[in-house]
Amino acid sequence: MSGNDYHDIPGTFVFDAEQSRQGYHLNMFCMSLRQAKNREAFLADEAAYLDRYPMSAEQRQAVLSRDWNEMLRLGGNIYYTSKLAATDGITFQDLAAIMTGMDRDAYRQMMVAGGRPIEGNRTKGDWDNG
Amino acid sequence: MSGNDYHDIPGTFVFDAEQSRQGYHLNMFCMSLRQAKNREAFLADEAAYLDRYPMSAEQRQAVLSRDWNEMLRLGGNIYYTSKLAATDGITFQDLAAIMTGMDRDAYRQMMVAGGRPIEGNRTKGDWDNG
Amino acid sequence: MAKIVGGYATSHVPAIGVAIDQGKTEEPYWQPVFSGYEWSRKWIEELKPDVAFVVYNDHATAFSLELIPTFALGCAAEYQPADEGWGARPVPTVHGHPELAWHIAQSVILDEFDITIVNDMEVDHGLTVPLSLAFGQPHAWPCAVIPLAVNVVQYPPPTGNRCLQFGKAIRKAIESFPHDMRVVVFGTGGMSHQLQAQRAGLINPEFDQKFLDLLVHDPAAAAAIPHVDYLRDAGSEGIELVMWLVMRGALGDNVTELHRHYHVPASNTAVGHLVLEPK
Amino acid sequence: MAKIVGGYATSHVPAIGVAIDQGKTEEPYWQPVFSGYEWSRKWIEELKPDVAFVVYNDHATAFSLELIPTFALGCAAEYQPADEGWGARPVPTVHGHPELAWHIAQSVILDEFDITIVNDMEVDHGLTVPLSLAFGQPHAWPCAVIPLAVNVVQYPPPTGNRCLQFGKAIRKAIESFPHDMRVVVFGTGGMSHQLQAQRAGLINPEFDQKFLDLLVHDPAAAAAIPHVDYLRDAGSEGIELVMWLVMRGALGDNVTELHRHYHVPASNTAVGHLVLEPK
Ligand SMILES: [Fe+3]
Ligand SMILES: [Fe+3]
Repeated sequence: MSGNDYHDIPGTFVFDAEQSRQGYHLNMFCMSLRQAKNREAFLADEAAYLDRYPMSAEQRQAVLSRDWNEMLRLGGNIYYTSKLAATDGITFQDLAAIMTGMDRDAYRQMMVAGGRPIEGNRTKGDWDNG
Repeated sequence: MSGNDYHDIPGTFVFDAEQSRQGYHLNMFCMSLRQAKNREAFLADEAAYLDRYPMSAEQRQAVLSRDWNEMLRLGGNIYYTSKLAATDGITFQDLAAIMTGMDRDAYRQMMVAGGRPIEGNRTKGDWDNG
Repeated sequence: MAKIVGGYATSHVPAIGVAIDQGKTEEPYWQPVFSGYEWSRKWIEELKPDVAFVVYNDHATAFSLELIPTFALGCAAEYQPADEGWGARPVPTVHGHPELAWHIAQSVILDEFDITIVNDMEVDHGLTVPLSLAFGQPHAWPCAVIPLAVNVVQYPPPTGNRCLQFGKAIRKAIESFPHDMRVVVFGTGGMSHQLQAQRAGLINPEFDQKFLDLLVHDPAAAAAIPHVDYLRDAGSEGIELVMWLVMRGALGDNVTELHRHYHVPASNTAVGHLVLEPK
Repeated sequence: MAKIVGGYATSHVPAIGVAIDQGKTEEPYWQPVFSGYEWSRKWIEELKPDVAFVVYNDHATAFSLELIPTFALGCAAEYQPADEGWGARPVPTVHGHPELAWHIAQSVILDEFDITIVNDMEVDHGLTVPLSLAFGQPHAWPCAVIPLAVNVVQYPPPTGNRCLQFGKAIRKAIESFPHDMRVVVFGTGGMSHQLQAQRAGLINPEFDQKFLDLLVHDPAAAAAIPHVDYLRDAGSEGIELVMWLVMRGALGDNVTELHRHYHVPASNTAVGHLVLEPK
């Protein structure tokens, strides 16, 4: 539903119908990584494993290159893509750091200092003007 | 929920929580017969196949002896037990006939003549006095 | 904008599907059943809906006791006809309408209906028999289908009132879809029948006709019928009739009855059929 | 008769589970998180509930896009802790309470909540982390657990108002169960956090504290918060807070706040914890 008010939130993909429809096979691929034997099969031959899921070329490339934000833009949901991160041995906190473009320690330090403040992060306008 | 008003309906098992809990494995056994390969495996060795489902001895016996009303009494639901009937090649109409204790043609004739009337079939009292 | 152009209620007796699939519709036993659908075959052929929104119930096919959704709305691109134990019906794959279905899902959840969204599901006779009655035996179904599976197998099903209100929310959702589209809403199941135990074969034409009258003219009264009345007076499987109330709610406050058909029996069941037009 | 004797709200951050499982709770990073749970550990130990009714969300574990129930009520005898990609947590099997759970299911469906009944389900950190916080690391959980999984992953989740009303229906259901039984209702998830994309790491203590105040003293106002406010002001995953409203609804109109704890951060998340007693 374009025109929804949540589209004005910066740096955020709301996992609505549109995103969910677009990301279905990408997310179902990630879901399959819940099982240890699938994690092994994927790591052994990523391209062959991905052939099982009819995702778009863009989605496939985002997976292969671990472009985490691009996966989200193309309909991935964080609770699904985090299973790919788990397969790579990346924790949820480090995954978050990567998506923000910060280095791991700087992100951790930001969190310990109270996290990213809401001021200046409420609307896309905040970011454009910031 | 004992004490429910529907317990006064004669010749009827309402598939409520109590029945559903009791009949879980019996019904899940029947559900497995949706797949052709399971129907074959069951018919090839009924006892061995039933070992896969932790149902009660009573339920198991009701299945083996095709005691359709007993299956319902023990928590079976008709949409599940009808899959066992399908496995035996019994149609839904003939299954209904069997459960009423009528012979197949008499039951069919009753239906063509308008079915079992509601008068005299509303309450257990109707049946006791009938 | 999308628009609801008709309501189509019918029993979905599996034996009707068998009679169609095996070419028995002209046999003396079946002819009086099918003759009542001739008018509505032409009606829907002329109406040419883009989408059939089909309210039906799954009969231990896609869902089992492992998971029992009260309302499951299909948002998938396609649905395969299921093998229910006798082999799959030889009917076309059912194609969905993901865009409209997801739109409805979002709308009704925000309107506080607690549906389950389903994207992977086989469909059984509850959905395919009404399609066969409406559209015959084409190589492909002539319109997209949005399945709404209602639990009526595990007691308790949703109340009649809940079904009617849900129909109203579906109407609101469809009417807010921003693309031109003509939708027929199907209500299926019923009429009076009991498939199980010693009372199997129960048929109650008085209850059925009264229900049809109320459904058309006084849906709130039909919606007030308590579950025990269906179970007792329409047979334990007659409670499927609550699904007709979803269709009725979707049609709006006032409707014109275009067609009615009632016949006993088809296998164990009374057959009812109603075509409605929103006023 | 069964009775609700307490409400226990807490974040369910997976990293909290990892810290417990790996014996890190005394480390400087974690100590301030866990110290806030010491009071409630004693409280619940003395309270000795028979059943924990746990409102949580599944994080693409038991449910995927194939099937998305808005409210899934667990009626099973047991639930295994799931492997979410990092291996299963080393915590005991969760034992259900089928009799009470089915009773609640029947009651709320007849009260027109369209739940999905689930009899076969694994449970993820959303359910097991709160159990670890409340009960530590026992060989077996000290009470039965009834899981209620709420969809907050696929937009839209149920509205705040719907969650609050559902809690009230759960209260009515529990209070009508004809056996003596003491129930604590858990609301889990939140507080402010965003796990995804460029805005990850968002924390909003003002929103969180205001939410806690409203939840205690003016639940109707908390229930009126629209989804977009959670998404914008509490982060895209902060919308999990709607689940606390189910717990609040179950506690009745008036409550006493027995304990509150708030700390930033645990991994990416603000940690909130509240213990309530019905008045
Ligand atoms: Fe049916
Ligand atoms: Fe969570």
